[in-house]
This record gives sequence, structure tokens and C-alpha cells, in this order.
Amino acid sequence: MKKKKMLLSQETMDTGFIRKVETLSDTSVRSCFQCGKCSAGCPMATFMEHPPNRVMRLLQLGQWQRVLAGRSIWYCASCETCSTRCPNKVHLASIMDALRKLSWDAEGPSKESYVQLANKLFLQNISSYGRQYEMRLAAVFNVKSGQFLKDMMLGPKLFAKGKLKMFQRKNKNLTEIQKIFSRIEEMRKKGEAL
Amino acid sequence: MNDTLKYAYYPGCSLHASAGEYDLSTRELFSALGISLTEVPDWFCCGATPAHNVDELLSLSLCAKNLELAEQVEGDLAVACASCFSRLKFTQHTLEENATKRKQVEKAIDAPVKLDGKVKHLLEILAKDLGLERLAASVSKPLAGLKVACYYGCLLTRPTDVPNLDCPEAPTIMERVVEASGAETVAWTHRLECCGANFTLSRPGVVLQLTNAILDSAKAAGADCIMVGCPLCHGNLDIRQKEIENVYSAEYNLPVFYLTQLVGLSVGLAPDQLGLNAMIVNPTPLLKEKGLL
Amino acid sequence: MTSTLIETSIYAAISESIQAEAKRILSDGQVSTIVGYAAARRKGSAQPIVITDASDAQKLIFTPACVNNLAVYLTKAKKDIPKKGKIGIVVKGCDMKALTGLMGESQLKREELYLIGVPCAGVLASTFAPSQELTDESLAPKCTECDAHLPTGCDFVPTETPLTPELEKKYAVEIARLEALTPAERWAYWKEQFAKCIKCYACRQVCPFCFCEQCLCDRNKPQMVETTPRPAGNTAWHIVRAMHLAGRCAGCAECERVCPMDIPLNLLNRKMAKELKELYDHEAGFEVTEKGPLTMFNEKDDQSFIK
Amino acid sequence: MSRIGVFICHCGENISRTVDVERVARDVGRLPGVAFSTDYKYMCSDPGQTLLKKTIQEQKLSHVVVAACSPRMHEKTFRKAVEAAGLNPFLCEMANIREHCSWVHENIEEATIKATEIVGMMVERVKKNRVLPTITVPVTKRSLVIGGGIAGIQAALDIADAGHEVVLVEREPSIGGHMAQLSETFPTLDCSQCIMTPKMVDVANHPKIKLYTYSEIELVEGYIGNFQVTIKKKARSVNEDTCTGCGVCMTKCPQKKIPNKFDQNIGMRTAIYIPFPQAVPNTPVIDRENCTKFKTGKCGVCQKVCGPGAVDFEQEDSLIVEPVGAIVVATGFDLYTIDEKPKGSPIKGYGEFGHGKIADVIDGMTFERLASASGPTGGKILRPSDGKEPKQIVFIQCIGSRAREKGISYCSKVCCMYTAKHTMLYHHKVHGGQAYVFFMDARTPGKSYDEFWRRAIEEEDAVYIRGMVSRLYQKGDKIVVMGSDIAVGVQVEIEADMVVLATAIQPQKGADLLAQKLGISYDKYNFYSEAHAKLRPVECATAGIYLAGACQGPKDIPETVSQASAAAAKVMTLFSKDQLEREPIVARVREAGCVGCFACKKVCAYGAVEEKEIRDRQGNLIKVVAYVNPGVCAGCGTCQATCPSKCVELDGYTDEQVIAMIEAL
Amino acid sequence: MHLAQQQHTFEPKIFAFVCTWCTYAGADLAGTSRMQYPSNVRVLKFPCTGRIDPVFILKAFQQGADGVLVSGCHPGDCHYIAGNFHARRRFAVFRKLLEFVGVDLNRLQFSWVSAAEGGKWVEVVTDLTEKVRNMGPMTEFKELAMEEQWSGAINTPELKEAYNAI
Repeated sequence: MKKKKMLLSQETMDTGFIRKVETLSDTSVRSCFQCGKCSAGCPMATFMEHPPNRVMRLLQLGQWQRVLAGRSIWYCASCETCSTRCPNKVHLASIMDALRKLSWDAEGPSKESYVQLANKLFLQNISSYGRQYEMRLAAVFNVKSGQFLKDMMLGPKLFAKGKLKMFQRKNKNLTEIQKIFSRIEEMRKKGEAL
Repeated sequence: MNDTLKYAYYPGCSLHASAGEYDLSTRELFSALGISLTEVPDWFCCGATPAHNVDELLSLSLCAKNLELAEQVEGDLAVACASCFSRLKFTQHTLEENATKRKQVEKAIDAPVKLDGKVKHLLEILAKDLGLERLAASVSKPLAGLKVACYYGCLLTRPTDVPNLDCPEAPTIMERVVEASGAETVAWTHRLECCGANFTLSRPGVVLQLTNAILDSAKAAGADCIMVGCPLCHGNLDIRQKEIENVYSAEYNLPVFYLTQLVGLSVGLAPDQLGLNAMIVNPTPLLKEKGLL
Repeated sequence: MTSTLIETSIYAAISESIQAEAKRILSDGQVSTIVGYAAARRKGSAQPIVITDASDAQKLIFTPACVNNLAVYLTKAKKDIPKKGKIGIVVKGCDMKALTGLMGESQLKREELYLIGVPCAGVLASTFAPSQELTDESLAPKCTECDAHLPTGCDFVPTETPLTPELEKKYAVEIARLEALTPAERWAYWKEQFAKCIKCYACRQVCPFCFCEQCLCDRNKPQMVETTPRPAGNTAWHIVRAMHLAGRCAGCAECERVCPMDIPLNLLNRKMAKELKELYDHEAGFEVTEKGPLTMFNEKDDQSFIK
Repeated sequence: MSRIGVFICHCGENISRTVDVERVARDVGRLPGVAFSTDYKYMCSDPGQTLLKKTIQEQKLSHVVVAACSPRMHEKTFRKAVEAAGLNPFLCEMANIREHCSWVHENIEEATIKATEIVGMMVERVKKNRVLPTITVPVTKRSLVIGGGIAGIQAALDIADAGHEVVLVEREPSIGGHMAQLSETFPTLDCSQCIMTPKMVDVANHPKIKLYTYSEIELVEGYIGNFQVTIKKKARSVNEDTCTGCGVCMTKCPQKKIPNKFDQNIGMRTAIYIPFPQAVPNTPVIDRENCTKFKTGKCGVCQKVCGPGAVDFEQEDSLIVEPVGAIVVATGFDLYTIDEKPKGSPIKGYGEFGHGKIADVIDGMTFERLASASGPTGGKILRPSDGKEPKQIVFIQCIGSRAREKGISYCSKVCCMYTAKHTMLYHHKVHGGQAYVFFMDARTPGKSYDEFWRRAIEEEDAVYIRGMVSRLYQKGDKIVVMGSDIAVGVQVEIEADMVVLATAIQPQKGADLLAQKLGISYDKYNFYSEAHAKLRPVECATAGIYLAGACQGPKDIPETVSQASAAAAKVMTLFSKDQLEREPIVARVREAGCVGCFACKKVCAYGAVEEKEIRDRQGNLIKVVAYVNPGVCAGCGTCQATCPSKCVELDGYTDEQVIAMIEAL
Repeated sequence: MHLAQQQHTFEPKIFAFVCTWCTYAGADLAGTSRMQYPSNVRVLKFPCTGRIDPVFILKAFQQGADGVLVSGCHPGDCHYIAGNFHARRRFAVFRKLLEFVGVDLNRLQFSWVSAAEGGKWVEVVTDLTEKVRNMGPMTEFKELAMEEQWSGAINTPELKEAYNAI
């Protein structure tokens, strides 16, 4: 995929996808003129197969399959360095958010599952408890990702320091949160929101 | 200026869990400085990075809900966690700029969005609302001789026009606050670099690499300790410091303080009021050496 | 070693043709004057003559002693020649080259000349008596390198064709010998030659191309070249003269012939001609050209000697 | 005996740090002819110059040597000061003891000796300096403008509006040039003809402008202020004075299928024609090669239908001589073609793009005609091959330009901008179409230019792909474009309906021949050379000839117009005086010694040497000698070095002066 | 290497004939750039290399020059269109003549130095100076001049005696 020739035509360049990204991120994809400053300052660029500028370039050409297939978008740390320094006010961090959202929706073909899993569990925690339950988050992640012993050495120490709580009190107004989740879902079903 | 500063307080999830000492020291410090904090009742998680990462609408809605809840309490909203601060500020910024998103969010929370209230990080309250002069006047045990590396991380200052805490590329607010407390600060290269907090669960290897570079830079600059304003940064720098030393065969031994802990020390609070015992890298030898304990 | 005889039997017939043609053109008024050769007092010798009357036509001859380049009479000495009408002139191939050069330098106009060409097998060297037989030894050195036995572009040329054996090129051999020496050895050679010079300026006087009214080397304000007949001035004079003739001299060798001190002056001129042939593929005297090799240029000229 | 004054400048410490200036002043003071010598802190300063002037008067100096910086720096300053003190300015020389001595040597002893020798050399030189009078030449206050494109039109109007007569010569039947062909212009997208045609009409109506269309320059003689220009007026076959421009001839002409050059040969015209409806003058011309009357002798319809009887088959080319004082050259540009070029030409075509044999691969100018409302398609973008609207269109920049292999290494400067404009025009005209641009760099310096380019991408949906196209080939009715997006690092392939090539700008054909007639220099591409790339960009090295527009190098319209107005201003400066003054560093012939070999004439690059007849009182020709026209001579001195008897001398650099310098050392 | 501080037994005299537009300006640039080079060179300014007569070179050697440099604009850069092209031919031929009469051409250098080539000026001048320094003094023309003074060599015992007595 990465090296495969691009056949450009109005059909292969998904401008609808670009519009979606622009709507979600509220930033212009086409403003980018490929100066490369985003990639120059990205702390995560070395971990990505498409550095940020190339993600932008592929996006400009409507080549979303190539972008979403890679793990690049999941390796974005949301550190906002790119957005801060872009000469064209391209809010690349927001574009990354939009891409992850669209990948998530499309049950994207990304190879990166750990980050996605962590995100999923985090959001589940919010809807179940209202607030984060760090202990549970870590434990469930380790179970689901099959890394039972990950960070086991840290556990007792943190527990001793009072940094891990065995129980989490649910918010009294938890239903309000759950309503937010369900209203958003409903809006999306109706096509009122992306 | 009103003598008693009053704030609604949004601690965020971490301060009720792994960063309990940040919560403790914040409350103790503010009461010592005569600043009133009232915790927002039944606040929710802001959604943090994972929420905006995959579902911005959810993230905005969660924060908007929290802003709505904060309206119940008198005063601006004081936020301790850099991530919560960033998300709340982002929400205000986005909803002010984008009417479509604002309407969607109002629908999700089933309430009008309120953007009038000010969201302030603790640093802002200390440096601006209280003022550095008054802060300095409250100092009884100056942190003389302590060389502090102030670590901002990503979200306190970035991106331009959103947090508006300080210059996004060359901030000085942390340095000014801790210098008011009598400490020395060091100039170092990695104070704005990312620690990779988002991956602390999923990809710890990444975190180790990024955080090591930060510790290395602070050490090279001659710092005695690091000061942070974010529980996520703290987690990586403090909790994982031993592991990093092992992996990279390095020796840092840099205690990582929350800003409220250091300022708290300077106004004469006791170690147990500041939760110093909860720190993984033991600060006691350093503080003793500097005559601060 | 026996010497090779150069066949000159056709010269008599040529003389007759010249006389007839001269008579004709003077009679019908085509020319007012003819410059040619006539017999001189010493046995077998010849000298230039200017005739204006058809009855003098029979005085004209052509023999191996007719060595002079008559072209010079059309430049410096032209004041002696009546100005009216066309001038006829008897020219060998080598002399013709000088005329060609002079036409290119606006000194002569072709339409004002009537050229009587002479087929020539060679003339005598100045070091031999005029009555001497013409052999490869007594032949003038320039004739060993002659490439113009039959003059071209003339108004009249006798029909005879000279026999011209292939001979050793005397100047080329001498130039090659000098070139093989070291600079110091060459300097020594020329120092000795130039030291002989008495600054009589016969070379300048006889040269068809030294047509300047005032020679640079006679000037004293400023004095570009020392005028005294001493080594420094002599050397400068001969270098400047060789430079001024470069690309123009066609090798009539009159300078060398008239030099009372036997300085091999034509060697310098031949060397310059050789260099111009190699550098710019230029050979003087074959056609009237608008510009000479040193008054024109090519953007692609060699500049390997320039840093 | 000379009374020379020598002034040694310290230049602050710049000289005195390494040169013992007092010692130099003392030593040169002993030289014969030196009446006064001194050293001073800053000679160029006001008190320094006052010292100089005062000393000249008090000491009654005859010559002056100022030993200071490079004469390139302050020679004018000191000569002016000397003149103010009543001496001829050319009796002052500078000795360069700063750039050539104190700044390049550290050893004080060595530098001091060298400085003394340099000053001594200049002392000997200045003794031989002569009083040189300023040279004046008369000025004919009429100007010739060659080329009737926007550059020529602008220059002609500016000069004419200043009240001077202008002779405007255009090779084609109408003025207007390339700008008249354009559809819309960047960065404002206003219609080219709408802003162009009023100016063309102004030219036609201007009482001070004499317009020669369908005419060429035959011969240029003379020099600044005094040119004689011979113009060849080609036979138009229509009498310009009687023709009313009604156009009946054109409607009746039976030859209607002749490709119109103005429409890049995609539109057709008749044999008697005007190239485009707004042509100036509105007088048709008969294309004799394609006219039935001229080919077979039969027809003559145009003559029969012409009411005023203006058609004249017998008309012949005529030659007109115009005296002018200045010439503005504004011959404009031509476009590179990708066709195979004849062997030996340094310019190569593009075999990889089919050598121009793919019908729907067109150049930018053809696209302009397609997009033009008055063009052959009425402003519709249609493929030349089948008249269909292209749904995918590919633009390729830098065709020929920046391609050393093709023989052109320069950037054509306007292509980035007009390609951006093309994508916009396409976007406006073809709904649902997609434009792609392959580019190497986007070069958009200019007011509102980068914004314009970004607009094409950000608002007008053009997809820009960084990377050069490797090959084009026809596949069915598509053209396959093989490229690469170097930002992504993968190959790109597009099946296009039409390809537009942004071909390089070249000088007009025959630009070199015109330059030879004018005696101006040109570069290896035949672009005309300015006198100085930065400081004299509109003047030729040949005095009195000025450049405007793309004949000098690629330029866009605003730049062309600016340069045209600048050239006009230069002409007006020249015309502001009745007599022309110039520096008297020119060659002079000593007629007494000259034998008229004209070696000097042969080497003179300016044609300054003329032949002059010397006659006695009776009028008999004594001899022909050389004469150097001081108005034309540029003062290089090549003639003097060439003259065997040194009968031509360059004032200011005479042999006497040179030999004096050599002998001084 | 610091040239100025080295001690030399022989300091050659170098004449430079340069055009004002390119090489003179290039030498000016070397000055403004504070580049350093041997102080042996004396610069004579001409409008153009086209003005430089071969006689000047000859004269320079006669006046005691040990080396001569002729320098002008690069081909195509001539301020006077083609002066340097004419000069190029003139000197191509003249150097051959000098060579033929026995002048070592290592003493005669030609170069193109543009107004932007301060560095090249320094290089050309330094190279020629060093080369000529190593060759030693140019004695040929000086000896000729000496011979003029004496109308012959001191080759008899009488003359030598007379000379020594002076």
C-alpha cells in the first residue's frame, strides 16, 4: 500500500472525506503547503510510518485509506506542537483527532490496537463511573491486551503511596453523563452530527 | 482588589487518585494563602486526551457539562490538572468559534452552553490573581539554594490562542512563581517537550524514551529537582523515573514536585500537609541538604 | 653531394609574353604605368623599372635574378609613380600575396591595378651572384617553401608552367631546430643575431607592409622602443616589428635579403605565420579579407594560456 | 615645469595603520615636479576637499594626485573638487593606496615602500595628463520604439505624452503583442483585452506617435542622439489611407480556412484579414502566400467589393528612413515548443511528451485563446482533437525552463502564476472538472502573487503535485500522465483529457539579427543584455538604446510596464538636453600620421571609427584616414593597441601616460 | 603561512596590467575583504585589456620587471563588448613570439579575474610572485641594457685593468 502507485482521478481522490475532516477539525486541509515544520518538531515522528506532513499530503490527495491504514495517527501524542508552529494555521492536531474519529467510525484498518484499546476503555470508564478509575483502567487494559504482567512492579509501590484506589465511587449524577452519551449517539444516527 | 479570592475548584480524576498529593497540597496552600476553593459538586471526567482523540463532540460535551456544573459555585474555575485545563479551555475556544459545534453540544447536554466563566490554572491564580508580590510576601521559608527545573509539558501553553496562559514557545510563569518562593530556576532545553502521557498505558516504551530525554536535559542543566503542574507529567517523570534509570543506565534522582508542594514549602507548610511522602523519588535528602526541612 | 638544377628555361618565353602584354596595355591606354624588372648593369642581374611608354616594353624581363618584391613600389615609393590611370605591375606568386594583403588593408584597390602574373620556379638567393645557375642550393630559401608558383587572380598570366621539385623547407627546419632549444639557448641565439643589427632600417624600407607614415619605433614622445643601435633597442625593434607583421607578412623575405648584417629576419615572420596557422587557421595572402587574424576574434578562441 | 600637489589620505586609520603616510608624503615631495605634498586624516571629508582646493589656489598647482582609496570610490569626488578650484578635472589622478596596499599588506615597511611607488607612478602619469574638454553631441528629440506589445505601447505613450515624437514599429499587422492574446491576467483576473485595447487605441490616435505596422527594422546607423533608422514597410496590399475598415473584404474572401497565428492556429481566418477584431490599425492585410489571387491570378473578390478601392495588389515593400535620437527595444518573447528541433540547435524538444504530436497536449498560450471570450471557442475550454470538454486537465510547469538538458537553464518567471490562473479559469468554466498541476517549485514573488497561488489550491480546488512529469502518452482518447508526488514519495498516474504545458519564454526569433543591426549585446539565449544587471537594468551598453520587457529576460506584465516606463524616462532624460555631454575618455586620430589601414575600424565594437577623406584646397583627394566619432566611442582603447603606428590615441590613457608609469617603477 | 614575515633574498618586481571594470575591481574587492597577498605587485589600470599594447609588456621587462601579469574580464563580461577577445588573440600570438626569442613564459601570466573574484586575484598574484621568486631575477633584458653601457664585453686584460682602476 505504502509504495503502490497512486492513480489520481476524481473518483480516487475522496474529496468528501477531506470535507469531513475539515468539518470535524475546523481547519483547512488545503492550506498546507508542505513546508515540513510539523514533521520537524513532532516528538513522535520517529515512531510513525507517515510523518505528519505526509499525512497532510495524502489527505490533500484524498488518499484516506493510506492514512488510516498506518499507525501514524494513533502515535500522535496530541502535544499540539505542530498546531502551535504551523505557518499556515493548519490545526494538525485537530486533523489527527478527526482522522482517528473517522478511523474509529470506519472500524479502521489500523494495525495499532493498544492505543485504540486504551482509548476505548477510558471512555467506557467515564460512562460507567463518571470519572476515571485508574486502577481498573490499567487492570482491564492489561487483561484485554494480554500483557498481564505489564507494570506489575509499579503496583505495590503505588498502592503503598496511596496512589491506587481499590474502589471507585460512582458519580451521583451518573445518569446525566450517560444521557450525554446517548444523545450524541442519537444525533449521529439522525445525521445531525458527524 | 478583593482580599479574599474565591474559586470554584475542579480537581480532575487524577487528583482524586494517583495525584492525591497534588490535591492535598493545593487545598493546604490555598487555604494558607487565604484563597477559598470550593469543589464543583459532582464534576465529571473531562474526557482528557482519549475523548478528543476519537470523539471531539463527546469531549466538548463533557467539558461543557462540567462548565455548566461549575456555574453553581461562585468564582472563576480553578483547575489543577494541565490536561483538564487544556480541555476546558479548548471547549470554550471551540464553542465560541464554531456555532455548529456549539449547537450540537447544547443538544448533547440539553442545556445552553455557558462560556462566560473564566477557567484558570493554579499558576495563573498564583501569578496573576494573587500576584507575585503577595505570594513573595507570604513566603516564610524561602527555597534558597534549590535549583528547580520547571517543566511545562505540552498542554499548559499550547496551542497558540487556546490556553493563553503564557507565551506558547517561551513561557516564564512557572519560573516566576517558584522564584517568588525563593528558589533558583535553571535554563534547560526540554521544558516544553512532550512526555508522551497519552501512551502511558498503551505504549510505555514510547513514554520511557521521551521522558528520559526530559530527565537527561534537566540533570544536564544542573537542576536539583523538577517542578510540574500536571499529574500526567508527574506520573511519567516521578513514577517511571526508576524504570527509566534502569532501562537507560542513567542516574537522575530528581524529585518531581507539584508546584503547590514547592510553594507550600516556602510558605511554611509541613511535609505531611503537602503529601511529600507520596512522592516516589524521595525528596527528603535533597530538602534536608538544602536546609529546607 | 650534387646539387639539383632548377629548370628556368621557360623564363625567356615568359619575358616575351610580359613584353607583349605590356606593350598592348600601354598602347591602348589601359594602364599609364607599368612596374616591372629590367636588366641591370652587372651580368645577369636585374633591377626594378617603371615604364610609361609602350616603346619601353621590350625592356621588361623575367629571370632568376628578379628577386625584388615590386609591391613595395605601390606603397611607400608610390609617390614616384604617376597617379593617373591604372598601374600595371609584374608580380610573382609571392609578391601577389603582399598585394592581396595591402588590398585588405585599404592601401590598394584592385580596380586600379593591372596585374601581370609570372609563373615562377624560383629566384636566386641574395648570397649568390646573379649569373649563377639556379639550383636547390642557390635558390632563395623562401622559394623552398613556395606554395604560389603560379599567381592567382591576375589580369594576365603567361601560359608556361614551371617545374617545381619538392625541396627541403629551409625555414621550417630552422624553426624546428630553434623550438627544440631551451629558452636560454634561444635567447643566446637571438641575442647574437640582434647584436649585429646596425639599425639601418633596410628591412623596414623594403617591406611592403611597413607602410606607416611614421613608425612607432621612430617616436620619442613617448619613446616606446629604444632608437639606438645597441642590443636592447635592437631586440625591441625586431620584436615589435615581428609582432606588427604577424598575420600580415606573407613571406616575401625581402627584409632578410636586404639585411646587410645577415640577420635571419624572415625566421621570426615564418614563426609568427606558423603560430597563426595553428591558432586560428590563418594564412596570409591568399584572399582579400575584410579583417586580419589580429583584428578579429572568435568567442571560442583558445585561452588555455589564461588562468 | 609641472607644479604637482600630492595629498596622502590617512582614511582614518585605514591607510595610516599600515602605511607611514608622513614618510610617503616626505619621499614623494622630493620627486621632480612635485611642488607640494602633505598628508591628511580624511581627504574626502569636507575639510579635506577644502584643503585640496585651497592648496591648488595658494600653491598654483598644475596637477593633483590624491593618494587614498580606489578611484572607483572617489575619483569623481576629487575631480569635482579640482574643477571647483579652477583646474581641469582630468589633471587630477588618484593613487590607490588603500584597497591595493594598506588593506592587503600587514608589514608596515613593505606597505610604505609600495605606497610610495604607487604614488610616484601616479605622479609621473599625471605629468602627462592633458586638459580634456567635455564632449558635446546634438540630440534629435525623436524616439524609435521597436515592438508594439505592451512594453512598446507603454514606452511609446509615455514618451509621446511628454511631447516627443515617437516612431513605433511592429512586425505583425496589428499592435498588441502577446498581451492581446491573453484571456485574463493575474493576479486580479481582469480581462486582458479590456485593459489593453484602450491603450492600443491611444497609440493609434496619438498625434505624436507615428505607427508602422507590418514593418521591420532594416538598418540602424549613427549613435546616441543621432540615429538613422531604415524601416522596411512590407506590402500590405491594402491602402491604409483609403481603407475604412468596414471588413466587407474579409466576409467575402473565399479562402476561409487559414490557421490564425493569433489564435495559436486553432482558429481560422481569411486570406485578407485582420488578426483579431480589435486590431490597430483596423486595416486588413493580404496574406500573399495563401491568397488565390496571388497564387493563381484568379479571384480578386476583395478588390471588387471594396467600396473605397483600397485593395492594391500591386503594392510593394518600401523603405523609409527615420532620424531618431533614442531607441527603445521592446521585441518581447516567443514560446518554446516541445517539437523536435533541427539538429545543431542548442534547444531540444520533449520526446517524452510526444514531441508535440499529441493533439490535446497544448501550451499555455493556446489555453489562453481557448479561455478567451473572443477566442476560437468563444471562451469554452474544449479539446482541439474532438471538441469535448476535458473533465480532467493536467498542467505541467517548467517545460523547457530550468531544464539544462533541453538547453535552457533559466526560470521563465511567469509560468507559476499563469498556471495558477489557468486552473482558476478552468475551475470557473468547467463544472465538475478537476485540475492538477505538476510543479517543482512555486515561485510567486510579487504583490498579491503568493496569495493568488494559494487561492487556486485552497479555494479553487486545484490539486498541486510537487514533482516533474516523466512521460505523457496517448491511451485511447486519454493522455496518461506519469508523475510522482515527492512529498508522499510514491508514483502518481493520471488519465487526463487534456494537458497544458507551461512552456518556457524565449526571445523572439531573429532577436540576434536585430541586435546585430542595433549593435547591442545579447546572451547565449539571445536575450538582450543590459548595461549593468543591477544598476543600469534598462540601458544597453550601447549608448542611446534602452530595453523594455521580455526581450531582456522573462517578465510579467507589471514588470514589463514598469520597465517600459523606466526606459521612457531614460529617453526623456536624454531629450531634456539639447546637447549631450559625455566623459571625454575617447579615442582621437592623429590624421597626419594615419595611413588609413583601418585596423582600428575593424576592432571597434561600437562602429565609432569612420573613414574620412582628406583633400587639398583644390579638392583633390590626398588620403583617406580614420575618424573616431566621439559621440559613439566608448573609450576602450582597443583601437590604439591595434594601430601599428599609434596614430589613434585614447585620451586619458595615452601611450605617454602608460610609458611614464612603467618607467616610474 | 605568513608571507610578509618570511625573509627572502630576492623580492621580484611584478607588473600587473589590468582592466578597470573587472580585475581592478576584483583587486579592490580583495582589499575591502582584507585578504593578504605579497606586496611585490604594482597595478597599472587600463580601461580594457583591449587597450593593453604588447609593447607595454616588452617595456615592463626592459624596465626591470621580473614578472608581468595581464588580467581582464572573463569572456562575455567585457564592459566594451569584445575588448578582451581582441586582447586574447593579441597576447596568444605575442607570448609565442616572446617564447621564440627565448623569454621564459613562466614570467608572463594572463588571467581573467572578475569584479567578484577578490580571492582569485589574490591567488593569481600570489602564485605569480612565488613562481617568479623561485625563478630568480629576470636577467636577460637587464644584461642587454648593461651591454649598451659598455659597447662590448670587458674581455681584454687592458680593459679589465682600466675598469678596476675606476
